[in-house]
Amino acid sequence: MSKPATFDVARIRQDFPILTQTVRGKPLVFLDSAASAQKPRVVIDAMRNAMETQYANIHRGLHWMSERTTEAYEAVRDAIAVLMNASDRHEIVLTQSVTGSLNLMAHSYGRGVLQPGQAVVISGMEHHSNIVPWQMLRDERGIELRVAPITDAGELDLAGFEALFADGKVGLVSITHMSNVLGSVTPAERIVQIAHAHGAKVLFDGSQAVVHRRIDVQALGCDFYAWTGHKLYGPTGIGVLWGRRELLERMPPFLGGGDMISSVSYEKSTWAEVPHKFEAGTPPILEGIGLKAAIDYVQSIGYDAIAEHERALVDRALAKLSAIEGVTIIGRAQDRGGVVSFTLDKAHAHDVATLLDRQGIAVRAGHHCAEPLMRRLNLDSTARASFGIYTTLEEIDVLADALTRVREFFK
Amino acid sequence: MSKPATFDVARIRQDFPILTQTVRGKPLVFLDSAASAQKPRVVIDAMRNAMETQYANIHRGLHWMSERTTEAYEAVRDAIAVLMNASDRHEIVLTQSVTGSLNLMAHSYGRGVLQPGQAVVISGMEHHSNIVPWQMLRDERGIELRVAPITDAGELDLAGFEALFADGKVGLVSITHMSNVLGSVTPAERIVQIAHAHGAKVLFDGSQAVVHRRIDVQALGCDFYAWTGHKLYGPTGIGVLWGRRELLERMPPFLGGGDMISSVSYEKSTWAEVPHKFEAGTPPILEGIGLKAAIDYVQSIGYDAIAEHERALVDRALAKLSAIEGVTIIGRAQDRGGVVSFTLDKAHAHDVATLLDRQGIAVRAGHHCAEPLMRRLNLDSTARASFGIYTTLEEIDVLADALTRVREFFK
Amino acid sequence: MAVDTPVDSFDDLRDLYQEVILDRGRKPRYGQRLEAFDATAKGDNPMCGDRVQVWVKYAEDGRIAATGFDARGCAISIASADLMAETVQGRDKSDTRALFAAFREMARTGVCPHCEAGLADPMQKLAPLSGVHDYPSRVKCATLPWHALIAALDGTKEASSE
Amino acid sequence: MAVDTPVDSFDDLRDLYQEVILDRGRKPRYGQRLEAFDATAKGDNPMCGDRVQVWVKYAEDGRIAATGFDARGCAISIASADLMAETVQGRDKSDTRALFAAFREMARTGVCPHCEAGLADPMQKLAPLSGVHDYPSRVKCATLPWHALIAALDGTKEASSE
Ligand SMILES: Cc1ncc(COP(=O)(O)O)c(C=O)c1O
Ligand SMILES: Cc1ncc(COP(=O)(O)O)c(C=O)c1O
Repeated sequence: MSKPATFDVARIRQDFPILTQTVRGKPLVFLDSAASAQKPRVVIDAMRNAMETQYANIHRGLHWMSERTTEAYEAVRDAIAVLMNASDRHEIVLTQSVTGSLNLMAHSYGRGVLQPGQAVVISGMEHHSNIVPWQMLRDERGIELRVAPITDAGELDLAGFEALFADGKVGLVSITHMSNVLGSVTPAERIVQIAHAHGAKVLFDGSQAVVHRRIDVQALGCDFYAWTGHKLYGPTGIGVLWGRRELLERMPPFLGGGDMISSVSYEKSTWAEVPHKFEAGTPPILEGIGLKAAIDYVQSIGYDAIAEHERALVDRALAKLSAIEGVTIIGRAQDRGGVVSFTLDKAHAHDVATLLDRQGIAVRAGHHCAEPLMRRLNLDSTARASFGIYTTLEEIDVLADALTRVREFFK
Repeated sequence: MSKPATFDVARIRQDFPILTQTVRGKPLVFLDSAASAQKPRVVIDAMRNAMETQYANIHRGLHWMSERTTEAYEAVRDAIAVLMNASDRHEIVLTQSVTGSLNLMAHSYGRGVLQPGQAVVISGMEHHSNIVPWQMLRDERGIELRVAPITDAGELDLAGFEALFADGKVGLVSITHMSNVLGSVTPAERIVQIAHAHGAKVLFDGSQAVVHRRIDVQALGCDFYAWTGHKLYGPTGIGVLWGRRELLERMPPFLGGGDMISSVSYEKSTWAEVPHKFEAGTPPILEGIGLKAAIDYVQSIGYDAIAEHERALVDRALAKLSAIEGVTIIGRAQDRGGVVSFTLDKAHAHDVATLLDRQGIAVRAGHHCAEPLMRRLNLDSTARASFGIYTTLEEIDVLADALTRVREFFK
Repeated sequence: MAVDTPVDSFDDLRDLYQEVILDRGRKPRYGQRLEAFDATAKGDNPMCGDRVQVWVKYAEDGRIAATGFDARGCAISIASADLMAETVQGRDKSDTRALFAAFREMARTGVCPHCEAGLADPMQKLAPLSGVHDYPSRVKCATLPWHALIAALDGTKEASSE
Repeated sequence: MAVDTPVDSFDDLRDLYQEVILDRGRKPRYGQRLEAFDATAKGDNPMCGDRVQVWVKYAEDGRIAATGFDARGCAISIASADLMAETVQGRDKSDTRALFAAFREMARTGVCPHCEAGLADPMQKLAPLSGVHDYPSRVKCATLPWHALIAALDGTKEASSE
């Protein structure tokens, strides 16, 4: 598979200082990017630079440091709007993480807009962060939780999904755009069509998807889209929620505090305009500055190049791993991103992860915060290799060789 | 006032790279630390170092990078427990900010433990972050909100405070330990005695207090204590809630997601042990590592030295500013920390702030997220100078001179 | 303690606070309610607590005959309200809107390259406020009275700073 | 692809997974429910999904006569359960607790300087598990069966990894 001239993984690797580290005496082979990605130098430098030359609390400061820091922080909202093709920067709400974004939705939209008796639809391959908030809503407010079935290949069962809307009760679909376990990308446009045809709004958990492909919320036609900064090469402590302005305006605030008010008296407080209504307290200032740098970095490489590189990695991984005796690939979706789960017949996933670690290779093992999906697949755990823009084809080969050794070791 | 041999402000200033900056051609005089403090090099380096040499998502990873990052992150919990003299590291809950901590309390304790008909007591000098969450609780759950009066000097009116407990309805006191506007330190031990005598629990908003003096939660005898990382020389994006273990265990979780569960099925999920029950999603990993470095730095200087230095700064500021014609100091509490609010007769606080900024001096002007307090004081706004460990007596003099010029300018 | 220079010891402070701003901020000429008026609106900047009310009286041809205001706020907002009241006198609604657009651009950027030639005169009067562009959070102080005025012209009751 | 060395091509993997662990992990000797038992308890590590149940039969003098277990988990946890069943045989409750304390220290630190001399023998048997100290998240895999055993001795029904 040929790569676009602009994509040079060796050059990209030079942008990530951590990749020169060794682990247990071996060169680090970091195949755990779906849990959290490594940070390029531009992100590290942007945060350092802010702390060294231009820092103060923002929004209400009248002095130079505060004005400049406000500008630097607010620039991330513009960068995110462009990244997702949102039409209005006021539609970008900044949170602590995607878990924060999803909880905001479950509280503000779930308790403030949905009515008892209505239903929320999730899928059979959600991360706990897109299950538990809705369960809590269900148990507290009598809003039904419905789970769309998935196929054995790990794809959304569209007929089963559509059937959930028959009684007209569904008010909201909150569904992953890409599974963090199986790599499956869900058919977002079809999901939106079906949900809208039945009068339901759609929220995507795009935590994985936004790392692997260009997200265009206007083309998708969805109503809300959430993701988390640290998986897109940005810092921890910052998450994103995009929502249509008229919907955000209808939603009550969630967290109360500084910055989200228009005026406060003991009798009654009034709220700031969106998005500030949802942003209580000192925001993640340094994190916003870091995420801005990460987005600029991703944009400078371009999603076309990223997607093509990842396709090559996934193809190689599927081919190489399938060829190893005793390895079973978990998840065989047609449309998929850079995440490959597998099991080994003779060894538990935890033993596999530890023995790979012994060879410098970082993979994740366990239920990947998706216990219900594990149960659906009749598994306790899988091992998972996941890729970033800095992952090389050679690293896939190193994984395959190491896995072959592990299998021999356990034979 | 003599300084302890260990406290050398010139040396301390070398630890803060930003302090060599100029603003509008003048050396930066940063007197806005109460809004957010500047960061010492050790904090900057700890975060940079993590991103460059040792980073991965934590808690569930079995590989080397994850294990080491988990250790580095969890170390902040121990450092906080020591800092506050908590007896158990499991009593330290990490949040996104103190606003996050207070909202957690309003949701989890307010909606999960308090009962409709009970009352929450705040004071007349709270930050919006300690007003709005309780207002939202009141309006949603029928829990009364009572406001303890303050005196004209800006101290808690203890008799008025105690009177609020007469009917036995108060379940929780949520009160500032130090006002971010007036600098007043509240009589924490007395507050706890009175509240406990009436069967109420006590939560302190220690966002300002923890910057200026040693907090010993066991000596205070309180039940909960909250603060925010970025004011204690740490990064944005991290907050702290300490609570007695048996109380935390009684509280339902607030945010749902990864890491806060024990097991998840669609029917029912069970929660992790405290503190993880309250920590949903990928935590502020880099921020925890940065805050750990900030705490170590503060501890290396020591609260005795910090408090003594600040007393000198406050004394000088009160003396110098009071001597300027037209300046009124707002807040005359006996027990106070490094925050001084003032007004100028001939100029609006915003004009004062801008004209000080023009001379390189950063102060804050406005309502300081404390509108009800402003109303109590019959003011629209004040200008506020606030001090950090790097503030010098000379900077106070620069402020006084500049303010004299501003007053002449407006005469 | 004041620096002793022959010309103006406050030169460094005057790039934003020119004499006219200090003067108008202290003693505005139009800072009162109109006895008789055709339209009024309030403006509110919740971020900083500035508040203003503007009253407008039209001439028979629909042009602005008189403007008065009552403001609580900083020198910039009061001076801006006062200069506004002066410069909009005799203008019709669309003229006034064009002038606001030009003023807003100047407040934000310090210059107004797209200003219509016909606005040269009033813009000259408003120019002392151009220094706010260097203090982004103060731009709203300068534009708030204009928002209230436009709201009054539009028949809206309240305006908020953008 | 495997490295070709004369001695053991898996030397690098064997610092944690010694032969005895692989062997016990694959074919545990005590990996079954006891037909007749006096106490039983379950252990659960929610973080990684490991689960174990332990059954205990006492001799007339109160010492442990037999231990059996049923485990779902990794090689480390199964091997640890199996070695535990072997080493606690013939010990009374307080002996068993002391052995667990010593084992836990070894699992966490790799050594056990405070081990009682009397425990030298069983600790020798458990020593192959000392390598887990270098893999902090795997320590719980090794200690989980012990937690379940202690819970059974205490008459508690369930134990959770610390
Ligand atoms: C007393 C007090 N409480 C709460 C806060 C809110 O802190 P944060 O914005 O970090 O949540 C502040 C600072 O802004 C404060 O000074
Ligand atoms: C699909 C998906 N949703 C949600 C999350 C939760 O993200 P965070 O922990 O940053 O809130 C993750 C990652 O852990 C994920 O992969």
